[in-house]
Amino acid sequence: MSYLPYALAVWLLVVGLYGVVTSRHLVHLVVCLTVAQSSTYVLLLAVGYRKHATAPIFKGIPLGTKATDPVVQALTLTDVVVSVTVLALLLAVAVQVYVREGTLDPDEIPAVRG
Amino acid sequence: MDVLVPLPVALPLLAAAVLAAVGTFLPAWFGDLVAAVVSVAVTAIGVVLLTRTGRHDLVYWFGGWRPSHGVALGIAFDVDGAGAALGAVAGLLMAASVAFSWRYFDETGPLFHVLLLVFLGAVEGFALSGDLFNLFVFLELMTVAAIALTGYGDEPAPLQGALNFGIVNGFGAFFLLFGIGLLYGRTGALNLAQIGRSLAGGRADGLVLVGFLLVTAGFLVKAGVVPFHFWLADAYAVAPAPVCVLYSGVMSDLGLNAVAKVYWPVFSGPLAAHATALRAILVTLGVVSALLGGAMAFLQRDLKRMLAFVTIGQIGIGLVGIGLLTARSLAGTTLYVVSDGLVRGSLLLVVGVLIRRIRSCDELNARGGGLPVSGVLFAVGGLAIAGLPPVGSFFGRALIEDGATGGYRWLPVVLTAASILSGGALLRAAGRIYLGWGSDREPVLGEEQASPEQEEPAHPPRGSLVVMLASAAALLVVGVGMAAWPGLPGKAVTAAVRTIDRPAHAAEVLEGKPPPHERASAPAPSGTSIAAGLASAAGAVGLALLALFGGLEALARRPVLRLKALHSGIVTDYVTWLTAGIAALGAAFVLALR
Amino acid sequence: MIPLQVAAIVLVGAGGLAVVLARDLLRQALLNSFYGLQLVVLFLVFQAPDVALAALAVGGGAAPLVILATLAKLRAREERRR
Amino acid sequence: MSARTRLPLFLVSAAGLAALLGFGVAGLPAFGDYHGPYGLVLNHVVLAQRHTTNVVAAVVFDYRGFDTLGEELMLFAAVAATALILREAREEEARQVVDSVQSEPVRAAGLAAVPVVILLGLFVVAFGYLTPGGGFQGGTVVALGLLLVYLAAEHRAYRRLTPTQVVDVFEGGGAAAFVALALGALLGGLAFQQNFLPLGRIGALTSGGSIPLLNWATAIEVTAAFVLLFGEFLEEVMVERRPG
Repeated sequence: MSYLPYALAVWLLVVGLYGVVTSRHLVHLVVCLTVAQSSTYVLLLAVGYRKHATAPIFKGIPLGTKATDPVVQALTLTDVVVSVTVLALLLAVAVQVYVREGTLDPDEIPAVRG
Repeated sequence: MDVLVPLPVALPLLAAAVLAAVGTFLPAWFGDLVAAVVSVAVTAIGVVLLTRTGRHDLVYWFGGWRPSHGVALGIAFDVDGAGAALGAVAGLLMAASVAFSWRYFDETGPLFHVLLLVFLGAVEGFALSGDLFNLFVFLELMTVAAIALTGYGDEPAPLQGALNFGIVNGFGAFFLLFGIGLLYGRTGALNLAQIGRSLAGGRADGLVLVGFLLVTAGFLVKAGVVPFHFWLADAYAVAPAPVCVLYSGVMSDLGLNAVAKVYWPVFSGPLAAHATALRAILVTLGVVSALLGGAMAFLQRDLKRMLAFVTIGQIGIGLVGIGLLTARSLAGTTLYVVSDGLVRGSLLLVVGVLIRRIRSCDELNARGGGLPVSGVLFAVGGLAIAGLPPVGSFFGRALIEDGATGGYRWLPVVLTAASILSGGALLRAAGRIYLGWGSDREPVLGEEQASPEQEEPAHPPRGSLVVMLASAAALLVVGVGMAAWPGLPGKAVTAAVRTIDRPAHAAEVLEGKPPPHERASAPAPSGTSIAAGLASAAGAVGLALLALFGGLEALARRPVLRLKALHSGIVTDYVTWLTAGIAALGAAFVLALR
Repeated sequence: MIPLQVAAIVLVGAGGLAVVLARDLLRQALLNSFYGLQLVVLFLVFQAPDVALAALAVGGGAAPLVILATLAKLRAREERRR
Repeated sequence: MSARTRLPLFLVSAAGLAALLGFGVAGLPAFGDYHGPYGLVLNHVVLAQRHTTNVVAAVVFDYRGFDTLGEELMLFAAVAATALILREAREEEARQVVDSVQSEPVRAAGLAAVPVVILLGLFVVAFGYLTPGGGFQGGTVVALGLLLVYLAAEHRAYRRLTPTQVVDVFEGGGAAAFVALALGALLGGLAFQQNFLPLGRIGALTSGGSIPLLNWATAIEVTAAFVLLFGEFLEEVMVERRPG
């Protein structure tokens, strides 16, 4: 039971991968990519959690109160920003692909290959 | 702390932000000027840093947060010889690229230079950082800038290359971050030296193995090692030539360098007992990359795509050097990737000249249509890629090959075969394009890629052509001429000896203790490696001539087509290969390293 | 682990699966913003309010907006093609 | 690869990957039992060293401020790139724009919400280093508030409110300010990004040295970045809705 949060992280990564691989539309694919990325938020925050601890904000609580790890929270903040920037960028490229090629099915987009 | 250390990152990023803020109010040449000045400055700083890393690393704590009692509170840059050299190379490639693109695009807004500068800053940060999460940040910054630069077309090719780049590299970064989460949960540290010190006492259990797998896989995606390489060729085929210069010359090399940069301080402790098995796995991976890259390069007609596979092949040879797990072979890889990165950058600029003149970089389309000067540059570059002694990268390859003792005595033969394929591909293209040899029909090479719109050939002004060729020549001269720097191999080995001395390195980073100074020497290249180099060059020429006049039809058609069909350009396939590759590599780790 | 945390974990696991399995794009976009809010709850019970706020602003605001705008664009373009 | 070979290959690999990841996470301390040194030390020293009650903000803007610098530039570059990619393709034709909301009461209610949301965002920014929040979270909220103008009022009003060139200046300027503050310390003989301002009284808005400045620089950049981003995507939709 005490490994459930880590199992969730594994689950989200694999499920996101599954969504990407089976996707037939680039917008769908990019959203699945963000689901896979959310696995890293869960893993980082779960790793830094401590039982019976408060958030690492010492406003109105005495110093030395048991608090969760602030570093993983800072890392996750960065990760959230990464996620939204990559989402916007890939969707912009997808819009362009659609305007030029008229399809967003990964199997049908004209491609350089071979 | 050396005040120069943060500048290679800070200058380009500040310039990018300022240029974005005020660029639209200023004339177009302003962006060129800023980018040129910054990249030259970054190159100069890189060279100065390189000269200062002779006896110790340059450790820099951002915000002045030095570690207290061995616990790092802030982020550190840890500049060693390889990092400083790659940083300088990145600046030089960027300078050449900016000079080259001065009149290259029909129109550029300030945003092109903004993105180039961000890319440069990210590259520098990735080369110099000594903090695992900070590496992730700069890896992502590189990816974000690169997606946009890849889509910045100089020809109306499909944008699918940019998407494949973003999606596959995105997953690479998630795997890396997952690995970071695992390691942080075990050690409570992000500084590479501190993680390593914390892991050193323990054994290689599941967390360490999987952490190593995920972190390495994240970097191997960036480096373009088989089977994580699929996105790379698509991105090159689409990205403008001046941008490919940066990808090929430094981005892939940095991914590779990161593997060594993380393995030695972090994992070499717990994995020390399994060095034999690990060596076998990494060398195998490198050999497969080298051979597949060479073979695929030989089967291309699009020159940018050909150079993409040449890059993959050469990164494979570099991975062999890292995978042998000795200081000498590691030094060999550093020399090899630095020198050949510059040569590949030069070749891509020559391809850019071709694109600018005849709007195509298709080998068969351009038959007999090249400038003689570029032909000379291209042929010299091809021979350098093949590894002709005593040209630049030869010394690197010799260190790798001479380090292959014991059960690895067969390595020179295989690396020679890989070099013959890569060099042969380039020389074949040089013969066909610049001398008009061979025919302009070659069914085995397949259809023309990325068919450009039929446009009139452009006749760029003489002045801009001179600048373009001069920047290509400059890169070639530096890359090829590195061998003339006396004692360079010895310096590289000295630096590598320090890299692999984990406890001393950790004490240097975390406590500021100066490392023991021992000057190592590099043995002169052995007869075997000289013979291998000569055989590679001769073989490449022979293969090129055979292909041009003997006909390619002799090649086994069915396996060739099957190999090419794997590179389908479909991103869902690539993600499947990525998953399969990680699962296979992980299975190998778990079975062999326990 | 407290029951609230277990509940949030299970919900997020189901929410992620739902986003991936939704084949209709509009439906997926809505499920995705719902998933974003589930993550906010998870981060709160993990005692990470800063991250929860960021996830709320991004997962509940910015990301769905960009996705919906993209879908609107694609739909309008498709209609014009016909 | 055909879809029929892709799925089995993926499923086998994904099962292997899941097993590997499971093998990896099994080595972690049980949920809640973590006590690594990094965060533990910071939780104890931040108040004394930084006078900042929100430890996460101190980590983001000071101890690991260099990560944040990279992150700022990432947002900046991604938005600049998105604008580049979208503008490139957009046809340069005159646009007649249709307002999205026609109903007057909805419009009035929406517009009334604008100042509330923007104030909320500014509040989240301002107290970000004392209580949960900060430049990124607050900046996003402010941008969403400005976006309400678009949703409730009309496209033209949004464009008037956020002319692209001005937003560009703020976006680049915010990112530049972040780097420039870091370089400023260097010029003063300190380490890159080292604090050079008085730390102030614990719990006050002026506490934390350079953290408030970095916080506001971030807020400006993030607001501008999201305004630009929303604007570009909405413009894409508007181009299509033009009659004819």
